[in-house]
Amino acid sequence: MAIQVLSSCSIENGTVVVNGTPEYSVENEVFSDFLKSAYRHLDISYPKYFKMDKLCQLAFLGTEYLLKTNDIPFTDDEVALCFFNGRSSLDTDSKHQQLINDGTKVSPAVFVYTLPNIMMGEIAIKNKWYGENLLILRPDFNFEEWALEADLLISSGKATYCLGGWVDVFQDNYQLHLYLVEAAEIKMKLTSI
Amino acid sequence: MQKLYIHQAISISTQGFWEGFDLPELREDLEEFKAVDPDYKTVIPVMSLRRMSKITKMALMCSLTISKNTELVWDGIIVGTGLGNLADTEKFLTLISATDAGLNSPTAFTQSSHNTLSGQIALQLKNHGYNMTHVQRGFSFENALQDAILQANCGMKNILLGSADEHIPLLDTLGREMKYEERAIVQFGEGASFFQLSADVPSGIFVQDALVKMKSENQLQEIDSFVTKNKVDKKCCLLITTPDMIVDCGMDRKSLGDLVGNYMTNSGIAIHLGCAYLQREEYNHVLILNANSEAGMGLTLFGHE
Amino acid sequence: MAGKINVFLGAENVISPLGWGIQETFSNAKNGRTGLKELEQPFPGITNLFAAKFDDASFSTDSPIEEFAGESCRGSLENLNFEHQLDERWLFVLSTTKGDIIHLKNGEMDRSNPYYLMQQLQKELPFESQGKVISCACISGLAALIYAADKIAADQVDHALIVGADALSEFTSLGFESFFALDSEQCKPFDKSRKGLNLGEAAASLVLSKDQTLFQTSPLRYLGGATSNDANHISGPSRTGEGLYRAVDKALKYSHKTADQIEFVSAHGTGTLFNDEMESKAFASHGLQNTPLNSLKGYFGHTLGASSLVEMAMTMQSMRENVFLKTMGCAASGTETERNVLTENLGMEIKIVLKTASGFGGCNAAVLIENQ
Amino acid sequence: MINVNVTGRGVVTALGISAKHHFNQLRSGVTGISHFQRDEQFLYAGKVHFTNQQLSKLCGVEYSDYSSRTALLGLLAAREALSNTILDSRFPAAFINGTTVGGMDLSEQYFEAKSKGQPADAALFGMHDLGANTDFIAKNLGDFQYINTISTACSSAANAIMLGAQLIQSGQYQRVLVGGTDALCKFTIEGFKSLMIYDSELCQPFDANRRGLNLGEGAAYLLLESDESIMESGNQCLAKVTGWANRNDAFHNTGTSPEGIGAQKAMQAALEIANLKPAEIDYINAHGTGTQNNDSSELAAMEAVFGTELPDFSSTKGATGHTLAASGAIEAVFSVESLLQGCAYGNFNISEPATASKALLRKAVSKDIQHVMSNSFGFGGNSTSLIFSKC
Repeated sequence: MAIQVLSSCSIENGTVVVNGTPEYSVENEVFSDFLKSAYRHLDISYPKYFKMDKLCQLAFLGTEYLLKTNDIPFTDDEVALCFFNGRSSLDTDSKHQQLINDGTKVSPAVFVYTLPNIMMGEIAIKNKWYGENLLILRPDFNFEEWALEADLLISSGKATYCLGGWVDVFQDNYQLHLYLVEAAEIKMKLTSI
Repeated sequence: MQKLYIHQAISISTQGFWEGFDLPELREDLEEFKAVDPDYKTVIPVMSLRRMSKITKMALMCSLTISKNTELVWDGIIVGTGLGNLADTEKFLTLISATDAGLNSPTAFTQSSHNTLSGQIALQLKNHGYNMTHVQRGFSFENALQDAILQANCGMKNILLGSADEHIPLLDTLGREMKYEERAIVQFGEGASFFQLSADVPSGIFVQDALVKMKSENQLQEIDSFVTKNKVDKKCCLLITTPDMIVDCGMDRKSLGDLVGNYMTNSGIAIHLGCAYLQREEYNHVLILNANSEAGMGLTLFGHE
Repeated sequence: MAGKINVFLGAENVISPLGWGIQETFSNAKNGRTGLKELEQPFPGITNLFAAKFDDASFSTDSPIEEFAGESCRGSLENLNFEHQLDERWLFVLSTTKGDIIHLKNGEMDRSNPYYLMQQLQKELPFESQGKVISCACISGLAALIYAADKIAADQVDHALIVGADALSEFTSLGFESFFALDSEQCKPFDKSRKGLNLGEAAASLVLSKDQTLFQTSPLRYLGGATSNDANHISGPSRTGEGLYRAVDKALKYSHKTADQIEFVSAHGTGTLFNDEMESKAFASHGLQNTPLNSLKGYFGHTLGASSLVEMAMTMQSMRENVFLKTMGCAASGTETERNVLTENLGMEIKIVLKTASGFGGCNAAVLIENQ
Repeated sequence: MINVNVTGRGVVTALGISAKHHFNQLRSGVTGISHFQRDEQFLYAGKVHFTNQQLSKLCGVEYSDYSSRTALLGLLAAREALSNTILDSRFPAAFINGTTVGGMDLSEQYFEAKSKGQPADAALFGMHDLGANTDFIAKNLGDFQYINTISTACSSAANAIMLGAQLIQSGQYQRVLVGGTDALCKFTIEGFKSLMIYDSELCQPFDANRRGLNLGEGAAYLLLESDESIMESGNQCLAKVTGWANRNDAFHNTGTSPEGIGAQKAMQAALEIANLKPAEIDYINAHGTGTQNNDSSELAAMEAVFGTELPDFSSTKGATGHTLAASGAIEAVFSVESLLQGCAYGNFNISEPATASKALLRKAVSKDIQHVMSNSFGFGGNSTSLIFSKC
């Protein structure tokens, strides 16, 4: 079996590209400001967004931009989330560690984001998706290898669609490549072959 | 079935340029099966001639000569070709496989298209009608003829139908690499045949029945029922376009391979030959048998009034 | 999902403060010992912590996790028949939530990345295929197990070594403390008076293979497994247990089993009020309220990314020895739905076991295994 | 009068596989054209993102170095078109395939090896002849009594559909599989580059500043059935083929006449056969390759046929690339989906429209659609127009 891409979204260097077409772009905006302006451009209201850490915000943005182009009526458990990520939650880990090093009281609101899989939780909550979750850490992104994992989730019958790809955040560096894929299988009842 | 009358026939083959229904003297001891070039300049402008490959020249020579003899505007131009413009294809393939070729000349590319023949004919004749090219291997011409019958049934009156295939030395090389017998390689042929068909004006010779079947359990039985259905008697000449095909049916028979060589659309020239036999009234029918692939076969029956 | 290819699992191993190796750990647990204790001044800034921690003297480097996780892997591999080629048909998976996070204190970013830990562990392994790190909070271990089993079933690999490891750190201790999720005494999973969890550190490993003969001791069979999300809250479990219910539901489906065929449940059971309640509800929804169940957090504390593999390894050992461990710390079942929580060790011959885990981010996992 | 019913359809392009998938992609404005590397040069093309090995697997055939990509793409799409239909029936089936490159990808390997002085494998020519590709597809689908290949450049598949419709209407066959397939290959890429009409950027059909086309690859097939055949197969009628015509521009071998005479004649004749007035056409899926020449003469031809009140129209080549022989069938599948889902597609990448007409759709529009016209024009002046109507 193989998979086929339904939609894609890339976010890097202040530009959101959806299905190959630039959707939103700003120059010289620091990452935290970009996360705000790109959210505003989406024109949705989701106050929880502002509680998230940068990794979750980026993953959330990418998912929202990607889903905007597709109005597939997903059932609540047919979308598997499968993410590759490079530097785990180290960006928020450092914040938590800094509080410890400074002897300041640590914050549960920070600590909860010291797990990289939280971004899948945020996406699942927003979309009411109860499907499979998988997060793999690796130093870089390779679409073919990701497609292999997505293919496995779909071909093993665990999901009809797989959403995911690469989300990586560390300090002011960020990169996102998300894909929504489905099976490229054709269901047949041919008996003459 | 709508009767289709044959008014004109022109062929180019290893036997030379052949126009009309008079049976020429046929040599059966040929050692070479390359089509003999006629004087193309009589109908093709010299400027265009220079860049044309042999298959285009042959097809244009036949079709333009036929068109010159008539005032008719074709309702349809239908061509069958097995391998199309091999020379141009080879030329462009060679060009692009050379390392760092850069920008290539487009001539070979644009002429390599299989429908160059039908397109060039329409272009030369300024014909805006139906224009079709069939390329089903050894049945390309049979399928083109089937299309002509279908279009006649749908109301077309005058149809230009033809076939063409060309030989390039690469075919011999490939034949040797594929361990073909030397005699078979020598017999790789080429040629073109074009016909003026009319659905409403009788000419004496007509297509009585045509059948192409890709799936046939028993070919001999198929031939038998076709012949019976069409009330074909012993006064029928069987023209076989396939090498090594043996049919024992008590009819006179001839193998086209020995006359014009083997090429995918040599059933075109078989029709021309059939017309000549019918013109001489030696036979009541001519049946062309093409069993070019293992399972499939084509049967075309001609009669005369 | 196990298709035509059967997936077997065995060569389980645990390295924990309760014992060095699965035999010692299991025997200590069977004898009612726990690895949990009151630690005085375990980290600067923390005066006391009830947790399971290795003796600092056990390690010779500044990366204890590398040592105890590596030791666990070596132990697992020792239980294999080595005439089998170790080649690119092997998959190595590390499941961890925080890896070697202690180095973050000194700003050593690279070493703090779980991927680094995997690379370090891989150096000691006799096969070279690129290892994977799965980090899905507290379900990491089961997520890795399911991932590896699916890869074998899909014929992408033949064998997999999976190891789960997390260290007790100032980082996580202070974090959980800030949530008021810690019990300052022995945790009491599924008990009426439960107050919270204890943290711990450990490593556990096991081997999955399509080939039974790889194992020196007869392996168990992996039936099926699944993950799912609560889609409810990132740090609190769903009140209804919806996500866990669905994970179990899917695991049953992929295993071609029904809930009534489950004879024993190895639960997550952290000892927090909400988690245990949520689990009970989810199990009850499957009609499992009378199925024997335990939580092993009372022996090891919550070892995060390692926990579900530690518990899986221990449960496998139980299935081999026909002894199922009591829920250390639980005196009387106290969740809303009446449950058959083991409060004494029980000798039973069990064929099919359900193992579950739930974690932050709303994730849940369920796996079914079978004693052949 | 025998109805020509469309009862099955299958498609594969750079956008992916299956008619449903393509409809979602087109309505969402997704393009399959990507920037990819080929022999150290980059180009925009609509490449199907499956290797030949993957295609073989998807088709359920054993992978072979001697199976052409064209044939594999074709088999995959044909499988989908026949997914609900069993071929062995009392109605003998016919198969008409359109292709221009056939096994050119394999022939190229032979020439490449030769040009490097390496031993070249003659067996690579096994699928050079176009009919061999058709036979490969047919053989893997089941039994066909009639098998034919049409090669009239970019209108090949449209002509295959036309011929199939005529076979049904004339009563000769009750069940005909029609369509076309073409794979990307160096031959056509270099060919269009040599003509200097290969856009090095994303192509912009019907844009004032269009620069040329991007090639694509793919395949699509329709299953056509008579009413009688439907009674037996139990298939649902998805659409009807009601109009068809092929005419010749007779202007230039590769270029089209400024007024698009061949196109005009084809559209007019198709309307006549469908017995429709121009105003009854709700949407035109134009040929719209993105070359200066094609788009301006196609616009002129449409205006000549439809007057100033053009029906909504767009080119979907910005999503798939120009898939040559397959394009007519791919766009026929899109036309059928358009009827089924009540949606006219948006044209891709327009910054400055080449026409003032509002009829050029820049975004997908939902509306009731009764009749769709699909145009395909090719080298050699070959011009074909098809009309699909609601059942």
